[in-house]
Amino acid sequence: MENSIVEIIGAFLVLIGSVFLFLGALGLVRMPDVFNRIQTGTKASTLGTFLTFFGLVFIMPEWWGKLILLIIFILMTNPVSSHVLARAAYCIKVPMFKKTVIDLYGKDAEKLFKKETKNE
Amino acid sequence: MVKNAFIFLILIGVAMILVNLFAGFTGNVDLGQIANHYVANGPAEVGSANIVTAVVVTYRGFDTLGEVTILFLSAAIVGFFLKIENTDNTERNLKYTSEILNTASQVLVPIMILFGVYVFINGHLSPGGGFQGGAIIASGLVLMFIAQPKKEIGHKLINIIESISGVGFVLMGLAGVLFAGGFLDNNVIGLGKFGTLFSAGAIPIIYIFVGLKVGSELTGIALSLKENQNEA
Amino acid sequence: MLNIILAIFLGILIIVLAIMAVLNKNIVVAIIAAGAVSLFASVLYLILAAPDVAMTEAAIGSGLSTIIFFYVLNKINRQNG
Amino acid sequence: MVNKILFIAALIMMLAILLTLYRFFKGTTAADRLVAFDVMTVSSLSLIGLIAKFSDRIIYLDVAMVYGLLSFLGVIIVARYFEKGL
Repeated sequence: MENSIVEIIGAFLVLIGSVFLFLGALGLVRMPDVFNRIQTGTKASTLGTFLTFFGLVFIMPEWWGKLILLIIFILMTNPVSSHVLARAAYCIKVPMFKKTVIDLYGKDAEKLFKKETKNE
Repeated sequence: MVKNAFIFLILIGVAMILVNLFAGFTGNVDLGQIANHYVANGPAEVGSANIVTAVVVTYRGFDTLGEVTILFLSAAIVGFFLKIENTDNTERNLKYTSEILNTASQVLVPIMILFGVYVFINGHLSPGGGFQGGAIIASGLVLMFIAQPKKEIGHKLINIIESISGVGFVLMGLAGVLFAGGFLDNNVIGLGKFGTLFSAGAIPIIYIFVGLKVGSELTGIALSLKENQNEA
Repeated sequence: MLNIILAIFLGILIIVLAIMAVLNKNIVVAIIAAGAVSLFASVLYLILAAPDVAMTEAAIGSGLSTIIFFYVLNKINRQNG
Repeated sequence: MVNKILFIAALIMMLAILLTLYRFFKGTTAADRLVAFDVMTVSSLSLIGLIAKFSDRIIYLDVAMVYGLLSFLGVIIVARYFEKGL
């Protein structure tokens, strides 16, 4: 067609990104407890947003500065927010899935919380 | 049952009023007389690429002064009512913040403040302006309060910045009266080349003052709320 | 075409979230829903080609007002024991 | 060609937002709803990118940046409120 091959590559990257966003949302619906939902949701949505903006760099080459800046912001903020969220959910003792096999954080967390609050 | 039927009747009445409104609705295709004047003469008279900025700062600059005054009043009232009376000096036992959040905040807070400054300096070229930039600066400082609860910012510094920028805003308006057409006229130091950073006369200077003022006021509100959590 | 579909979609989303914010018993969920309402409202302003208003809505409506609500809620909880 | 593919991508993103909205409704705990809010805002961030492409205006990306930063801040605030650290 009239579009160049680079633009079509970019469009397919955006499509793959949107599929990842969809899969993340599907995981949010299907997973059994909070921690699994955090894991699927934020991982897949980070990759999906990354691929979307990266595809837009191919389609609109003159916008690359702001798009790269946005990608850096996403890669910096999204894992931090999921970490803080998971820690808060552990802290208020949200019930885990009943088939959970092992809780490695549990023993360390007790000691850690006690020690650090004494230090403050 | 009777109550539900009553609510249902009210809903039907509201729906009938709305149907009449929607049926008579035709979109405003043409601009009004005043808006037409602004769009036609704005770039030549004010020299700002963003028409909204031209209207907010120059044509309706007096309204902006009123908004800033309202914000100042609300910040002062919050500070007055949430006075700290922590007599027994008990330290609060906060849950510690994690290492990851701490490091991320050290990277992100300067970037957010820089982005806020970018938004209000570029107010005459891109969307945004003093109010939005000030809000972004205040949210960056709030992120710092959350991630590092031990860090102190004095109320005094915030008050000084707020007062200086408020006085500067009014002085720029008076300079408009002396050297140009009227209060808050921006044609004080020449319009410059259209569409560059140093253009549109006094608009960037006024926006710097507005941004600093809004940012320090919102930060002051958040800070007094945070310090007030100590009391039982 | 896409703009019209998006506008209808976002309008329905805003109404649903606003009803949820009013009717929910849990006050934390109500505040989060109100923040989501103003986030989607800012996307809607963007579709209507008003980026200035969209930026204000995103910064004030979803950012700072949520923060102030949570500070006040925390203080109320602390006072009631 | 490119526009058609991007249109389909936007439809898929809207579907993703609907699924997160379902979790936001149903979520048994408040933490569930917060996760749904997070994924919802990130999905609508990429939707803003597509809107900027379709209207061909780079200045919309500024709005996207503000949107991303403030939704991140909102999630952090609520999480700190949960663990009584505010």
